[in-house]
Amino acid sequence: MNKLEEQIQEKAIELLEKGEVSAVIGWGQGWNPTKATPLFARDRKTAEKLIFNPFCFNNLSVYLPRLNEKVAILTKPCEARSIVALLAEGKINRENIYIIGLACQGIVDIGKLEAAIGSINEATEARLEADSVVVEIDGEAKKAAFADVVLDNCLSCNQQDKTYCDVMIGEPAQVPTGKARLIVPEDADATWWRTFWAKEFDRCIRCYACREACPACYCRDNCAVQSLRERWVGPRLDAKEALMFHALRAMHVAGRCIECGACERACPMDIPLTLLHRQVGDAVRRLFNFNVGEKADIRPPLEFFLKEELEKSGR
Amino acid sequence: MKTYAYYPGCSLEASSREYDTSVRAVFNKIGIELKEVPDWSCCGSSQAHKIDGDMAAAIAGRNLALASSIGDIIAPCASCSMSLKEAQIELEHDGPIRRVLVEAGYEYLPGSVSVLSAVEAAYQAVESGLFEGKISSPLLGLKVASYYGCLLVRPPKIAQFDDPENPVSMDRIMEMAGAKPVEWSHKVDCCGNAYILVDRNMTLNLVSNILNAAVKADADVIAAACPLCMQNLAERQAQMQQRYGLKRKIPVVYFTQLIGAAMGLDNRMLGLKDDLLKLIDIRRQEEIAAREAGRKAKEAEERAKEARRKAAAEKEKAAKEAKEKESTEKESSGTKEAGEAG
Amino acid sequence: MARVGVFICHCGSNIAGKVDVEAVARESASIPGVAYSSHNKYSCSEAGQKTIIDAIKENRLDRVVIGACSPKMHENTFRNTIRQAGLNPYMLEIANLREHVSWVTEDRDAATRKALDLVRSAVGKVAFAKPLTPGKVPVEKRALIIGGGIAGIQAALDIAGMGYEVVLVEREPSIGGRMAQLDKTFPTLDCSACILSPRMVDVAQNPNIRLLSYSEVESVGGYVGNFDVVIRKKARYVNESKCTGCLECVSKCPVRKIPNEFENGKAMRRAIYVPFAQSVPKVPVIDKNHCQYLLSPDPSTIEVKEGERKPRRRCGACKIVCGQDAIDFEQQDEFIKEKFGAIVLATGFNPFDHSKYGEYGAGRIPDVITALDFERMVNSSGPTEGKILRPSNGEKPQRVVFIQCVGSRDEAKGVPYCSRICCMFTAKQAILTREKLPDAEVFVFYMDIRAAGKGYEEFVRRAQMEYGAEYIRGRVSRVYESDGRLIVKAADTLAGLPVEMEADLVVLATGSVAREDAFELASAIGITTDSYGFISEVHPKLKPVEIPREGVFACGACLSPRDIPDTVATAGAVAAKVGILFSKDFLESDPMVAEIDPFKCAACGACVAVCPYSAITMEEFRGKKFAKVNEAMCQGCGTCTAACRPGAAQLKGQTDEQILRSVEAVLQW
Amino acid sequence: MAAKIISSDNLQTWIDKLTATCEVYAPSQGKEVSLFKQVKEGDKPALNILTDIPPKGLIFKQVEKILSYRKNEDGIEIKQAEIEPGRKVIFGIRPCDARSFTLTDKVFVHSDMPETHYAKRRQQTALITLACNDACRTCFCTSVGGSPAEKVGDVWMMDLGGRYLVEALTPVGEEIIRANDDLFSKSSPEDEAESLRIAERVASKMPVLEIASAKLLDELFTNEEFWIRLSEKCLSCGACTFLCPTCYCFDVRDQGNANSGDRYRGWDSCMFYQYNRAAGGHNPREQHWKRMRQRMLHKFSYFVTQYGDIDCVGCGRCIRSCPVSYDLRDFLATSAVAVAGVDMDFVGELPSEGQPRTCDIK
Amino acid sequence: MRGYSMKVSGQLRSINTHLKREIEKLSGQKLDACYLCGKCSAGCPVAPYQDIAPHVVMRLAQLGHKSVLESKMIWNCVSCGTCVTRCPNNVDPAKVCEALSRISKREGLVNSKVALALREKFVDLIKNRGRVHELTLVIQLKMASGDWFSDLDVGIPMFLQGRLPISGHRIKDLKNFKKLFEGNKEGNK
Repeated sequence: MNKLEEQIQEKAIELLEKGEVSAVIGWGQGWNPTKATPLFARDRKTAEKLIFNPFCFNNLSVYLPRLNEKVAILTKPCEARSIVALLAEGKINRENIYIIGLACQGIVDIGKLEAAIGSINEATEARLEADSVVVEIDGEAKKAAFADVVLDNCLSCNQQDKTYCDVMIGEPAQVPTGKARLIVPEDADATWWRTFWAKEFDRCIRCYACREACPACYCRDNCAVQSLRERWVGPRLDAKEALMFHALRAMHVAGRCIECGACERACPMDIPLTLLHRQVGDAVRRLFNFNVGEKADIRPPLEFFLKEELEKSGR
Repeated sequence: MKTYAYYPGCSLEASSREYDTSVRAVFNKIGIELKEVPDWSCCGSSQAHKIDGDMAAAIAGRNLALASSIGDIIAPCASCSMSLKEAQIELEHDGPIRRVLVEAGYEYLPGSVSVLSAVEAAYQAVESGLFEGKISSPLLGLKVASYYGCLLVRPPKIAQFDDPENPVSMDRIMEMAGAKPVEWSHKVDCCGNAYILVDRNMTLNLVSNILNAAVKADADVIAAACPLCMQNLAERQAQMQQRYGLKRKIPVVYFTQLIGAAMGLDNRMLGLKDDLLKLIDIRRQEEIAAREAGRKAKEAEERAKEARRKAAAEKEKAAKEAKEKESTEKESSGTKEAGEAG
Repeated sequence: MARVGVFICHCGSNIAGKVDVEAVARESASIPGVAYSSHNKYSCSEAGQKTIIDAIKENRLDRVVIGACSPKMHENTFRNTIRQAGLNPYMLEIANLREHVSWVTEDRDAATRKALDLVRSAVGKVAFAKPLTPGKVPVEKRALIIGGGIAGIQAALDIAGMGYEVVLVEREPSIGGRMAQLDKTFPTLDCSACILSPRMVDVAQNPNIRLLSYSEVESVGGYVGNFDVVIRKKARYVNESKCTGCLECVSKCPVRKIPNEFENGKAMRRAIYVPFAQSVPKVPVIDKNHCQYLLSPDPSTIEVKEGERKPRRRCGACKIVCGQDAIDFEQQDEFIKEKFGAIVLATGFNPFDHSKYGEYGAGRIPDVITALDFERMVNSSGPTEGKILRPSNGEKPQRVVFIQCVGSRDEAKGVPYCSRICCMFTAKQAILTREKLPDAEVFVFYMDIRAAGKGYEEFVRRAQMEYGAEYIRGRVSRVYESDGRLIVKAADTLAGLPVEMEADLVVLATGSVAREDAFELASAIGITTDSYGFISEVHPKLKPVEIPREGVFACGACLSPRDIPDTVATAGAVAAKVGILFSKDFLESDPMVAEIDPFKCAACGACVAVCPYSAITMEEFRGKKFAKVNEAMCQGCGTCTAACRPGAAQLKGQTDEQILRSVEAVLQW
Repeated sequence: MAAKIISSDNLQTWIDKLTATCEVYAPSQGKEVSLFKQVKEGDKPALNILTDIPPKGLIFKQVEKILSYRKNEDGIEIKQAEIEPGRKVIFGIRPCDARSFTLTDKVFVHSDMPETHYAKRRQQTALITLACNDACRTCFCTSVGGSPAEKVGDVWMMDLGGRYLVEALTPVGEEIIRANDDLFSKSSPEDEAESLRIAERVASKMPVLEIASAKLLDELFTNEEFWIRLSEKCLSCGACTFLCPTCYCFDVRDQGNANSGDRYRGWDSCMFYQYNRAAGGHNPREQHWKRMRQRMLHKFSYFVTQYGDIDCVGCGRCIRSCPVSYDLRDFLATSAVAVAGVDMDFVGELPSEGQPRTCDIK
Repeated sequence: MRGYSMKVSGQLRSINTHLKREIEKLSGQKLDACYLCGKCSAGCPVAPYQDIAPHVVMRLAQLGHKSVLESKMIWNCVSCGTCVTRCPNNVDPAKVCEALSRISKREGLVNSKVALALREKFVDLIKNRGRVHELTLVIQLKMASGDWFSDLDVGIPMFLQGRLPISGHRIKDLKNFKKLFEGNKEGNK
């Protein structure tokens, strides 16, 4: 157990025992050292199982809208913006949430890691050593430079010192530098993108894991895509229909998506969805000069209308 | 040092050389480098487009293409700047003219240059403070009628500069040079262009209207910014006096010549006539004297005012003291009454 | 399976002339779901309606598509028709074969094909229609009138005359509006004040009218019959109930050099003032931007060192002289919340700002004045006490030139419309000039004379023939000063002569423009404006005073430029409309409103944020939050349905499903 | 037929020969995911992996057209969709996956109302099973009635290192072997013994999970607290069901209009809200914990009651691919304790803790 | 000040839409946008010295009346832009005059030979040298007008001051420059 985890557990136990919250949402150890799993700590015993390491990839704010109790939530700096975005939309009540910000040194991208050292399903131990990730598989320690296997999002992290939280645990770490997982050619035009997405979405099995893992996709059960009446997405399983679903989702989360990449990490088919959302996000930033998750008192830009925007559009 | 492409135009090579030299001298002095557009050709002026609009745009566009490697263009001649501006608007979209240019081996990149008249460029320089500290001998007291003519500000959709009915940029420039711009009625009236050769009577009438208006406004000098205006206004004043009732001759110069004079530049580059240089001196002396007198009068008035103020204050003080005395007496009697009632 | 009946109307030759209606009726029969189809010469006629009713009964039809004219025209007619046949009136869809097809299509075959497509689309849509029932809402029988000009005054008096309560809100310290600024009125040359003042007094004395002057409407919520309005009563700093209107305070105010808005800035007023002599209410207002007392710092907020005296407020002369102790510097803006059943907009117009006319000096030449300046000048209570004088030197002008169409019929200046009143007021002003200055010459430059109105043409002719105003046809190109006089450059286009004329006074007949600042509440009230900013009516001919938000009406020049008779007429019309509304105790609400499926609602609140009528609120039921539409407030605009991501918000009668089916029906063939 | 031996080299030849006569599907490692892909002559299948995606979809298609309809003059014409003809072989299928088909067969084939598309395709397809030489971290087939060397399918094989022990289990299997008899040699008793040893070793690597009886689990139905806590972190997506070899729920949807269109059958997931939504909007499993309960009880209780088997083969894919790393074994362990009436502190504990960790299947 | 002589010959029988459309195409102006208020004529500096006023040019153009092609006004417009600046309907009468003069030349109805010479000589000069040589232009126009003696009081001093140099510049790249004159021959027929 590292020092950070000690502090986390201490804080969680304090909150629980004082009765300030009924649960602390954090991460626990999953079935494999490289797999953290969300953990709802409701007492001292479970709170002692809380962990935090570079494998805690889940965005926990996805649970907040469906809870009706006062909870504490552990959050990485970047994903705190999800909470802000939910607050902005009035989906959650600030009084019901105690936000524990965690200093984060970067989260491992399992895809990058497996590309570097092979399958890690059978890992027996995983740890960070200096600047590299060490995974022990079958008694053999496999190493990969941390910067090479860190999530793309972490490479451009600028949230370290402005985490939206009630309490911050740990010291801000240095932002790793490394290469993006997928480099879009500079001259990528519509045709390139069309071909690219046609190939990627061909894999989609429409399990909707992306949607369910997304904090902005809180419609969940009522998602327009699965509407029984108006069939926005047809029954066939092909890239076209999948694109319709993903494009519809991208439009629906436009201006609300923090581009955390939870959808991409949830995808059992490894479809690079963050790319899609980043593109839509860029458009939102450009058109509305709006950064999602920055302010809790402004509704998402596509949900209201300013007269100046009409004037700007020249109509 | 900021660099502009410089497009002199045909007249500045010949009949209006002093405009050319004064523009170069003035801009050089304020730290703007003018790079002559290599192998420039005529802009087409107001005649070419009457024959064929596309051809006119093409020959003007050639100059834009040649300038695009240097940067924004300064074209001192109003007619040139207008022709180039018009062509530039045409060239911003992909059309037949751009194709003709390409076929002849000239390429214009949309948005690569913008065209400025000398007035526009000088006005921008004034706005950004480039003239600060550069005016060594201000043209104090000199009453200047700024004459814009047609093409500096018209048609407004193409000129995109100043108010087409009451432009003020040249007046501001003249103020900066220490001169006194006069309000007058014919700032933007047409001088007849090159039509002196076509319809003399008409042009002379137009010119006389302008000159008479300037004289009526009691201007010392007319500042112009166009070689054609200059020729029309300056060269036929003797005829005007004879036939069109012009009361007196009035010097007409390029506005850059006046700025140059205010900056103390060598008159060999400015080409101002001795009469005008003398007039400038005379006006300056008069103005300095007038200002001195004004200052003294003001000081005297201030002193008188101060004295009045002091007297009034003393009077008020006395009155107040008297009142306070009265009220304290009243108060004390009031307390007494209250005490008794208690 | 639905049993749809399709009825194609010839509309005489309106539709049948371009569309093969028989073919459309024949082909329609094969559209899935269609159980019956026919065509008829005039479906809206009594006989035509009877055919429809009979066909419905005979063929057991349960929904109907009518291919005819615009639903704007006859949707209600046909709803009643099918109601008579025993169907729910909303099981109807109209395919607009006239405006959308026959009137706009040249080719007969193409028109027929398009007509059939529209019928298919309507069938596709109506197949998913559901019976709808209107709701009932009570009516609050009080009217709010915004704007106290002649329009607002007239509407207030008329509505109050019917026995209903009226609140009249005026942003200025006095009612009266533009009409109060005028000297005489055309074509009768009545004194404007003489006919207006009695009405203003009536307003003040009418027990059914509550006048809130110096007040503005802050927000409007609610819906027809039940508007919730917040009115800001701006601090007047004078207690209205104590003030007797003696105006002693005004005469003692030392701040004297404030341009008087009522005099168009051409005379001065004080910091405490009434706008004009006949002001109603005759209670002065302190202008907090100029009052020395209010501008000087509040001593209680100033910290001073020990031993130093606190500075005192400056002035306060008005408070000292007021015998009634009516001056109250502590007054604050007051917010009044009221409920109303109807709202009347009577916000008037603004004169065109002639600074856009550089060729006429753009306001820099003192002797070039506007028509409103002239009205005040020629008025005996105006700045020159009724004398026509040159502002530059106070001398009588020898020649007065009027220029018409300044800020009218000028697309380049953004006002392509005709302001309608300028021809007439120019003639009036020409007459007044000749009356007051018999020696002066009067010239009027015009483009066309538009004198349609009772006695109007005669009035203009009188100006020319009796009063000797010289009319010259041609737009003035330029006005400039020369040697202390004005030079007017124009052309007499009829004679073909250039005109260069000296003048002493030029009066610009400035047109009317919309008062856009009056509608900061626009979206809340539901106002839509035309491209010039004038309020759009629902229908220029048939609903000239209704605006798209139900229960809100407009009259006077806020709708478009108009003269006093028209303004008064529309005010009367509005009163009648309000009367009709108030004659019922309950209103039927349009059932084609939004509804939110609580099962589908994700409670994101996007609909609440976008609803322009604040008709949606968040509710909670058994721990689940969801959005709910107040059907009476909903105007059926559909904004929420567009914002709703899970598709929970649906417009009844226009559900996503219906729209998709109708689109699909067009696309499948 | 007695067991035979085939060398590794001949195995490849065998696959190549099979491709000549029928469609052969075998595991393949793609860049992003591993799955069963059709093998062309010369392709080397990735026999050492448990694919990310089960072979379920080869027989029970994720989406398939079942009929088309078209309105014409005579009325409505309905055309049943044809099943692609030709024999298929799924080569190198793991015993757990092979076993999943026998479970699904109970529903779709051996029932009063057979599912024709599935049944027909199943009949066309031969399974050549490859027993496991190793167990994954997520494997638990032994706890649900299977075994790493279970003899299931038409042909059974086991890698003995450089050579494979092969045994035909059905007449179809015999035919497959007979067709290429020359590639096989006779096996020795030692080979059989070796295979048993390997099976024993692999089985011992897996956790032994106690699974409560169907009846007891059913009684747990009313223990809402248990289900709520259990499903707290579940996102209610369909990844587990779509990657489960035994999940067979489907939905039928039309695409088209009143005049013509197609009817499709596609996988559905009981984890989806819409799965349970009834006409009129009522939803008996509106909360996701109820759906989780349905999934678990269906697999471990209802199916057992109805068909006698647990509807889970222990492949562990649901664990591997879960976006929140939910471990099905947690449910098995905790439910076992819960039915015993113990309090619920244990939820979230990992039953496999302390079990031997294993590596890639070699 | 003189009046416009308004000498318009002919009679109006119908509207020559062909000519009207050609004017619209060549000038790029919508003729019917003009409502003949006369503001262009009122402001035009040269109109008082011409035969018909600009608004009459506009009216005749609206009618497609051929007489307009014979007018002097269309030749003597100096393109000062006053009309378009003040036009309430954003119409540019100067462009209409320009279009009319081109048609006028084609139809052989030129009223002002000197104005024609001015523009043609001017363009010829550019075409041959790339730049304008003022002295050559003046001499050529003097030849066209036959008015040799006015302005000698202006010209001679200028010449003596060297402001009208005898030789002028020729641009270097004349070969490509000339292509600009040919390139568009088709477009402007």
